Amino acid sequence: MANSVNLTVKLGSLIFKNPVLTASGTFGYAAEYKKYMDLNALGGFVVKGLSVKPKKGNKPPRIVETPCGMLNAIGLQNVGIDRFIKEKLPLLEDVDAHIIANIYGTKADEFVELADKLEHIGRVSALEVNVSCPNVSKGGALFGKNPNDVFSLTSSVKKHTSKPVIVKLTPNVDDVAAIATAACDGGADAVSLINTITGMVIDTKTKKPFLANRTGGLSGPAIYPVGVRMVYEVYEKIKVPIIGVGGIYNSDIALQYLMAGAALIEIGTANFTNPNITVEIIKGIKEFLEGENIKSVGDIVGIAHNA
Amino acid sequence: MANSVNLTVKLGSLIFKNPVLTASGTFGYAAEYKKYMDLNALGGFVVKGLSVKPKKGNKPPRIVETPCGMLNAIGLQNVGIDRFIKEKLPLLEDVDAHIIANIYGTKADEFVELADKLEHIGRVSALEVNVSCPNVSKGGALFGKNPNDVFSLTSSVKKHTSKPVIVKLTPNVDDVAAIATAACDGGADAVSLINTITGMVIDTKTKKPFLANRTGGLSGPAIYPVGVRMVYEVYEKIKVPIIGVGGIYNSDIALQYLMAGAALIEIGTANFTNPNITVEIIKGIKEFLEGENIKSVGDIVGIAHNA
Amino acid sequence: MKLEIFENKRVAKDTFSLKIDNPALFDASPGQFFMVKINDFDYPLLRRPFSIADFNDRHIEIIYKVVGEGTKILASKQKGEFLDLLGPLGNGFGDIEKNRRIFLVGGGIGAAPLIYLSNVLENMYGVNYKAYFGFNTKDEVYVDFGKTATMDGSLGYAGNVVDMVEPELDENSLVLACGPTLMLKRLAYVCYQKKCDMKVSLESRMACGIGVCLGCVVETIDKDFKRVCVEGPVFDYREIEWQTL
Amino acid sequence: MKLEIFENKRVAKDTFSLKIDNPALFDASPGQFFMVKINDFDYPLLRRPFSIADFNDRHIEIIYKVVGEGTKILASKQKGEFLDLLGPLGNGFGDIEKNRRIFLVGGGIGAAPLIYLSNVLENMYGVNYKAYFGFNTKDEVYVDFGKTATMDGSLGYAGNVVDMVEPELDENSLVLACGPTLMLKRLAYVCYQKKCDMKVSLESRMACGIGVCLGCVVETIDKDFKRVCVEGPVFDYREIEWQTL
Ligand SMILES: Cc1cc2nc3c(=O)[nH]c(=O)nc-3n(C[C@H](O)[C@H](O)[C@H](O)COP(=O)(O)OP(=O)(O)OC[C@H]3O[C@@H](n4cnc5c(N)ncnc54)[C@H](O)[C@@H]3O)c2cc1C
Ligand SMILES: Cc1cc2nc3c(=O)[nH]c(=O)nc-3n(C[C@H](O)[C@H](O)[C@H](O)COP(=O)(O)OP(=O)(O)OC[C@H]3O[C@@H](n4cnc5c(N)ncnc54)[C@H](O)[C@@H]3O)c2cc1C
Ligand SMILES: Cc1cc2nc3c(=O)[nH]c(=O)nc-3n(C[C@H](O)[C@H](O)[C@H](O)COP(=O)(O)O)c2cc1C
Ligand SMILES: Cc1cc2nc3c(=O)[nH]c(=O)nc-3n(C[C@H](O)[C@H](O)[C@H](O)COP(=O)(O)O)c2cc1C
Ligand code: FES
Ligand code: FES
Repeated sequence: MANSVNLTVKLGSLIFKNPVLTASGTFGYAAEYKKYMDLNALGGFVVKGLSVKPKKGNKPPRIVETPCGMLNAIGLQNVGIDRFIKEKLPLLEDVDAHIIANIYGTKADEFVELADKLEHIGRVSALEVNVSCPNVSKGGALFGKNPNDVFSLTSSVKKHTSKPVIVKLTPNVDDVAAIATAACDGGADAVSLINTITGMVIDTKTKKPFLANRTGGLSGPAIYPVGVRMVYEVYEKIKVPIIGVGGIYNSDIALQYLMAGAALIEIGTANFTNPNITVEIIKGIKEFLEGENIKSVGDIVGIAHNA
Repeated sequence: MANSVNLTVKLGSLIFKNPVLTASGTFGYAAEYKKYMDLNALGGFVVKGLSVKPKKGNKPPRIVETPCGMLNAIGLQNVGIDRFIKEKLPLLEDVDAHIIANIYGTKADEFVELADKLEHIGRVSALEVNVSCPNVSKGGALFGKNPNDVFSLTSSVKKHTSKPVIVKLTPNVDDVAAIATAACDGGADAVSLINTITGMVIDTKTKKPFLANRTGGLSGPAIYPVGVRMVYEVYEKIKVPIIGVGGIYNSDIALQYLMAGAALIEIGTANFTNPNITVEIIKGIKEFLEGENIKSVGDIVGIAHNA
Repeated sequence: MKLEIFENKRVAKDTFSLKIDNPALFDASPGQFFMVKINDFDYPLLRRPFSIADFNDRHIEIIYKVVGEGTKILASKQKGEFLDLLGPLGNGFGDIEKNRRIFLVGGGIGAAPLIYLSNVLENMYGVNYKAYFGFNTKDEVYVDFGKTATMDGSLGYAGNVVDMVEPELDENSLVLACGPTLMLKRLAYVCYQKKCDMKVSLESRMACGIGVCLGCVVETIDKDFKRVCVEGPVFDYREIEWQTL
Repeated sequence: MKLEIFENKRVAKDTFSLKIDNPALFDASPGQFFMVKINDFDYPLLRRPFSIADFNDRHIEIIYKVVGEGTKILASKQKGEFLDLLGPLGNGFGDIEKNRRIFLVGGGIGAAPLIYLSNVLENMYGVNYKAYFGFNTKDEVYVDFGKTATMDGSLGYAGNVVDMVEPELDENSLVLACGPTLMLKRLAYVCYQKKCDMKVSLESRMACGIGVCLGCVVETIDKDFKRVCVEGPVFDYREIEWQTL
């Protein structure tokens, strides 16, 4: 049976050895996981969101558990693009998996600057543009909620990079397919969804929001039905590959995303509970395909639409 | 300690003996629960969504479990307004708790017709207008996603009823506070939120969406952080009382909603697992207030905003 | 209602018998079911429906198959732990006309409620019946009466239980059946051809079990929906729109 | 890493000692912790951090207090069941300078890691130390060495453990402490005044325990954030921006 199943996925010029990536912010700069699993087993990983300058992030408490989920308000703490390139990337020299840089800013200029800085870094295979951040030039409303913003941001970044550009969408919108379409019109090579759903927990002892930032992003298995639904919706509207993310905790949920239309998937919060989960999910996908006598993982992408 | 805590809540001219209601669609026409609990213990109950004509609902499967939640796509099956008034209401003759009629239609006219039919039914204390339904005159987009639709629907209903009008909001929007504001501008006496979050589960065995309707509404504890966040957001923008609903499974979550700004709360999915949960939550709220030496439940409404 | 577990033991492949102390506060008819809360916290979220496999002064018995997460957790419960049961719910098989040739036909875990039914038929009604049970393999068999069919021929009749019982049925027969939907569909077709009566216990995804969520409906021939938890789980097979199952 | 439970028994009010078979695959230093998966399904979602209360060839011991849902479920686990542990994690108390007057100061469940620390100090380093433990009441006490303070005076010194240890401290003292944040804050103030050293084990909400989520940070005096799970849980008290706690 070995090698009988083809798990490879193409995204533009890139070939991923399997559809499983890790989600930004849940896998550090990847090197941290070397102790716990074989990084080479992965299709790739998306590193923690990078900004032009190092960012300190929000005050604690930053996380709180919820039923089958958690809220986080890390505030995008990161070492900044320069230290990332100088200190973090070299640790991954020997790793045979794609590295995707997740970038964000508060103005379009910052995104462009990040794209420029990464343009000649061969080790970085693609950019994932996190549009779930406040657009300071528009009074702080999220870039990702407005199709025009997403369109223009995507086109700006595209102009400054030759790498595939993935636009990561927020679920906190009326119509995610409209935003995805705007990203594609702007030239996105793929879209990834979903980022976290905004939530709040109140500490009834102190009678205040639990998180210092008040609200946080809901992730974990609780949200997977929302992610699957959005991937399904977007798949009907766009032509470029979709990367599915949100609450993937086991290979059944991973397969649901693929069947809904995701060509690749990202595993986030599940890495916290089980640092080896990605490897187990790859195995589970392979076994499913073998059991069903399906030759290539591509054959099930979007298959739920045939119903 | 008895009677030391004041649990009553006022909504317009109505007085609720405590802030706990049941959510539409999760409590039948209420009489079903007589066997399992004391209906008189409740502040009130919102009955299953009513339409002008009886409605058959969607094909099964209609429900599926998810991590700490469930999806439903009942399709608003109901006996219709006339049979409700003739057959179901009389069963509640002896019950001392407010009955709120949840109404919905596919055109504004239908909502108005329902309001008219209920106008002289004294047993019904208020109307809850479910705007999470497709507006046929606008190509099927939900009423509840468009502030103008919500405004005009609310004002139409208001013109045809003297009862308090509660507008029930969908969470599947960019900016729930904008929709809430539109409802208030239209004359809403209160808003309730949240209705379910749209989701999908795919059956990997059949490779099809599990529900016959494909998508369904996510409810249960999984969604409570989203509901609390939305109540918190809306509380800062409107003056009328908020009814908090979504994932309330115990008195701690109930208290979170109150502290976020809800004057009343509705319990939904939790009734399925524990038919007596509403009574337990009322008890838990009372004990909390006693323990904290708080005289009236009104004193904690919105208290998390003081932080 | 929290009741103490008296015994929870494996009786066949992936199949367990769970005996729970009977508080003797209520009666239960064959075909009725309980909604069982799996853990005393909110996961898994929904209660699971299980038929009554036996019911006497001392114990309520449920026989269940491990098929998913809930039943897997259930299998790990030990004597002395408590389980929260809601019920008995549903209509049950109801009154049985004595002057009929009665056939109990069960498939797989669907044989469970027929065990209690057989006890009641024997002890309360004093009527005769024949029982036919179908399983995939010998390892799965957990009933010790009636005739057995196995798909792989490892025990009894080799093949489908419907084929085994078919020759026995005629216009005077009353079939009382429970099992996988496909088996029941075939059986319904046979009964239709043989013009015999059948009461059939159906399964459906349930959230509440008490008639309020409208989640568990099946389509009936008059193009209406009926709730399996209240109007069922036992239906006259003529009511059901079988193509929709 | 799934390890078998050897014992899980109540040792004081709401307090349990959990002994787990030690596979002898790794070493562990005092002050390090494990991330424990409570159930073998996804609820509760996150692992819970617990310090090592003892560590020997045969067992890993954790002493925990039932404070919420996770610890409540943990208390119901039985000998023979398996628990999934990730660790040992964090820095631990590190090397201890022998020529200091060493004080272990623990509050409530925070005394747990100091038990293992005391064993290592005695057996490996052969150094002397004094231990002071504070509890609310006598019922809560689960340590059998050192001096005890109780807030209600039901055992030992009546009052706060910080007040009990304060007179003993001077410039040559090294305090090794763990306990509730408020107690540690007071202790930090005392150490600051007495110009003595202190290493303190902090608590923080953790998602990953391995440094990747950035959820567990504490603010340091240089206005930076440090991860309790990697740069801690043990910190030099001078590093910490105590007002933010
Ligand atoms: C009236 C009735 C009586 C039943 N009696 C028995 C019995 O005596 N013995 C027995 O082993 N099984 C019985 N079942 C089926 C039993 O309810 C399911 O096998 C069980 O719920 C599966 O739970 P799980 O968590 O292991 O599976 P999962 O697949 O993890 O469950 C996920 C969800 O789907 C539901 N579900 C899954 N399979 C079924 C099914 N076949 N029918 C209904 N809901 C399902 C679960 O209740 C749960 O809500 C009965 C079902 C009904 C409706
Ligand atoms: C490094 C470290 C070592 C610890 N060592 C011990 C020990 O030896 N014995 C012991 O009894 N406790 C210890 N704790 C505290 C212990 O982790 C919490 O009491 C436990 O997580 C509570 O879980 P719960 O599900 O019962 O509580 P819940 O309140 O239901 O938990 C909800 C969430 O909050 C987290 N949480 C709640 N309280 C705390 C807390 N005080 N610290 C960190 N996270 C918390 C939980 O981990 C969980 O994610 C330690 C904490 C840390 C950070
Ligand atoms: C602690 C944490 C930090 C995150 N940081 C980022 C980030 O920096 N950039 C980003 O695009 N998404 C970030 N995310 C979102 C995840 O990448 C992912 O979209 C989301 O968590 C849903 O997936 P999951 O349920 O599998 O975790 C973060 C999520 C978590 C839990
Ligand atoms: C089975 C089911 C049926 C529902 N039917 C209705 C309905 O008819 N009208 C309505 O406004 N909301 C309906 N709802 C939504 C609930 O009233 C509630 O807003 C939602 O379930 C969130 O609350 P919960 O998490 O406590 O269930 C339904 C929910 C469920 C689970
Ligand atoms: S399960 Fe809720 S109506 Fe039948
Ligand atoms: S718990 Fe994740 S970084 Fe410390």
